[in-house]
Amino acid sequence: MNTSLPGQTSTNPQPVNSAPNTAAPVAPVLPPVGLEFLTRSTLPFQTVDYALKGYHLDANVGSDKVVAAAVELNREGFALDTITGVDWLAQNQMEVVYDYFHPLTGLRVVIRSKVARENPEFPTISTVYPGAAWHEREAHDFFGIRFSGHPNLIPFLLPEDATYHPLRKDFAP
Amino acid sequence: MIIKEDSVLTQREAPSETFILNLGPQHPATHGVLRVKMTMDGEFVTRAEPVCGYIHRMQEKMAENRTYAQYLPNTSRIDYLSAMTYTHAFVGVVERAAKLQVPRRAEYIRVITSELNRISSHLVWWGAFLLDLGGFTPLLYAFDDREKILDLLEGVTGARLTYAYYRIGGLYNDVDDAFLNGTRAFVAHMRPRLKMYRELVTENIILRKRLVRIGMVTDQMCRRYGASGPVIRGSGVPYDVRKAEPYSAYPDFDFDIPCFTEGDSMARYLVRLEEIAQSLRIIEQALDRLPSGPVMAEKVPRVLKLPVGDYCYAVEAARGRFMVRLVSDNKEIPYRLKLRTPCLSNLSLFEEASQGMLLPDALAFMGSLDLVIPDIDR
Amino acid sequence: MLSGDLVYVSAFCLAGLVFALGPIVLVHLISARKTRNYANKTQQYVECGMDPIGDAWIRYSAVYYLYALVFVAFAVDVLYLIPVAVVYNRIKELGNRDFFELLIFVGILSLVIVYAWKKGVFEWKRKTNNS
Amino acid sequence: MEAQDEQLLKDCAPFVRFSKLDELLNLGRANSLWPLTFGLACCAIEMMAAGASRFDLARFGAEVFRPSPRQADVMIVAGTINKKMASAVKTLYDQMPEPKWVIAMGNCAISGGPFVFPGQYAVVEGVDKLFPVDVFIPGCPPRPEALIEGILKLEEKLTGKRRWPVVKPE
Repeated sequence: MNTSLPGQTSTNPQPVNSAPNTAAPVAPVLPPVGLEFLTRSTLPFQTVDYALKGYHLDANVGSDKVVAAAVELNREGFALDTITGVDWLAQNQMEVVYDYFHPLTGLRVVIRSKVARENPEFPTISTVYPGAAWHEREAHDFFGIRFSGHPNLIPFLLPEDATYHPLRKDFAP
Repeated sequence: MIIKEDSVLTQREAPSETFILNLGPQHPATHGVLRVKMTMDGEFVTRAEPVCGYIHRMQEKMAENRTYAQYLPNTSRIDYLSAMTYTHAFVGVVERAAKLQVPRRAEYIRVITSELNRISSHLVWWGAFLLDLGGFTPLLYAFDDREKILDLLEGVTGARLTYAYYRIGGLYNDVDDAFLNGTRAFVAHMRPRLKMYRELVTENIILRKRLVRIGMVTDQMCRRYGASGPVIRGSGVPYDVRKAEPYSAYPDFDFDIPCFTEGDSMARYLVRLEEIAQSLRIIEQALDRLPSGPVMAEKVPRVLKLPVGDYCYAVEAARGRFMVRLVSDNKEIPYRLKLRTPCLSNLSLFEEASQGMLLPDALAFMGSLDLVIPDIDR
Repeated sequence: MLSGDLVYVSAFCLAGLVFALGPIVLVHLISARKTRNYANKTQQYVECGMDPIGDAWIRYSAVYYLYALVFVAFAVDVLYLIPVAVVYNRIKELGNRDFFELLIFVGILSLVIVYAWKKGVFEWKRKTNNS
Repeated sequence: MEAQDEQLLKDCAPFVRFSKLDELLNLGRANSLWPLTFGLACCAIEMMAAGASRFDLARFGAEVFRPSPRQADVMIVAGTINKKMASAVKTLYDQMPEPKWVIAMGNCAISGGPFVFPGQYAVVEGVDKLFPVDVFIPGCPPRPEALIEGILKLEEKLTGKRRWPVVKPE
């Protein structure tokens, strides 16, 4: 039942309902464990000072390469943390930040991408990470970012008939 | 009586139609205002689609017109059962961005109060979960113990549930001896109680019949949905933010991550009960090695302006990984504050995992996910 | 003698009638006529706050009816046990014969459980072909 | 005849008392208020704590929490009312049989509480915007003792007098 994840081999199967005292490998701050996937990766990663920023790797990709990044990180065994929309009104840009964490090595990776602010459009990654569906619906609720290919892009937290996007900087109730 | 052409008279095996059951916002088992639209075929769930947003309180919108100090009380109202850990994340991200050095004693007290809060949260879950399964008396036992924790925390923070005890740079006030002795007495009192809970409830055959092999969640499903906390630890992956991304004073303590590989509701149940024992261990170690000294950083700027950029801070809340992503543009209010809450990801795997389940099993499965609905809606 | 018994029986029927209809009349006299409502949803039968989706008149699977039949069987069973309970152990010379008769009666009736078990009522087996 | 009647009334005064039937009913209702489990947010946990072992609501007859509005007397609105939830709250209020009362527990139920700020788009500022409220319990969340005081206030509203001592801060 316990399929081993790519990257690290996971713990051996335990008998039913006993409490094995296996602790997760403590990820030292620098250099973090599990960086070997960098050699295989095609994404423009820069290492970031974890003590200041809170994540290890950061990559800035175009909006079309977001799904490719998701596919690669899914292959490497990463889990999707969250999808954050940021409305840069001054630069007239809409940014989406994809956070990933690795359940076995504790590595933290951030993929960010920017598009024009008028009608922002991103390809959905819910085909790769089904958990992303809700995060994308929420980003659509708050910022009006359309995720093409999303199964049901209806309001998630706002009422069903909501057409306003409250977290945009120019939102007036 | 109009006989439809595919009526039972003409057909050998009449298919029963599916109907949509609204496990609506008002339901005793949802412990809040979660609505699940369940397409049912008889007693079996063919598709369960959670509908959220009934308690959406604009936490992230409020962050954009509150200074850092003003936003503190909000953090304990996102997941009010583990309010300390949520305040810890928000305060941590601000300290990380402002490069503030929190004194050692404050970090230790933060660990003690966070672990006490984790135990009180697991006790509420344990009482409410068994209430869902039909057992009425465990709730009274659990709340009786929980009141002891609330007395301790109330003595120091002044609040029972929504403490805004941590401040940017340290703590609101120092703990007194009553708190320290009371905590030691509580740890001594809680251990035999845990043994009693195991005999009274965990070894009960009815509970095992309701939970073992019910609500199977594989580690791959946990990873693809981003589930964390007891959900992923019940499926064989020992992921705990206190070990994976060590923060505050956790590296100083020696504790284990309870992890079971079955991935059923029983595994998640046992992980949480085992976690209470581990939290007691951490509290004991922290009490023994509590350093003296100040509890507040020396120079905390009155008006805090954080350097431009985005910062993250993740903590292990009672329900899983809670991460705060702060985007700052060097003003006194944050430009954008994203709250990554564990319950949203834990619930997102409910739709796929509950297909083909019996309705009572789906409710037991939802109870084992330990959801706090304002945590999902924020 | 006959009239004595008649009075006795009619008194019993009257008491039963009063016992049944009494609360209905009393409630009608005392309780309020209508309830305040702000979304005129008083008549809605679903109590979760949301309007029901779809129609309730659909074809349920047969397992529900079988479950109800098992209940009805045991309801009737209890009906016959009440008079037995009244005169149980009254007639000394019968010894414990009445106990065994009771046992046989309940035993035969519990065959319903065996039948239901075999037909898979308790496993809620789905008979639909779109399972 | 009158003198004898007065004398008779005076003799059995300690045992016989005449009052309206309503007062008798209200006395019964006041001491067995069945709350509707309507926990929305943080106040719900304090409501559960009030119903649990230490702050026992059973002492006041109010520990039977009914999930269905049909069997509830009082609706304790414990938490924030959201605009998406407002229609559901009104529906539940309609489905409660008369006589029914509403206790607004916590600042959110009284006036939207901490979630009222310029540009807020989702919170109904106070339950009394939806239907009349009988007792307001301030606090965020109010302590279980405050909820018990609120229930006693409601009992006082029903029967007109207060059976329990009023706690005076010393």
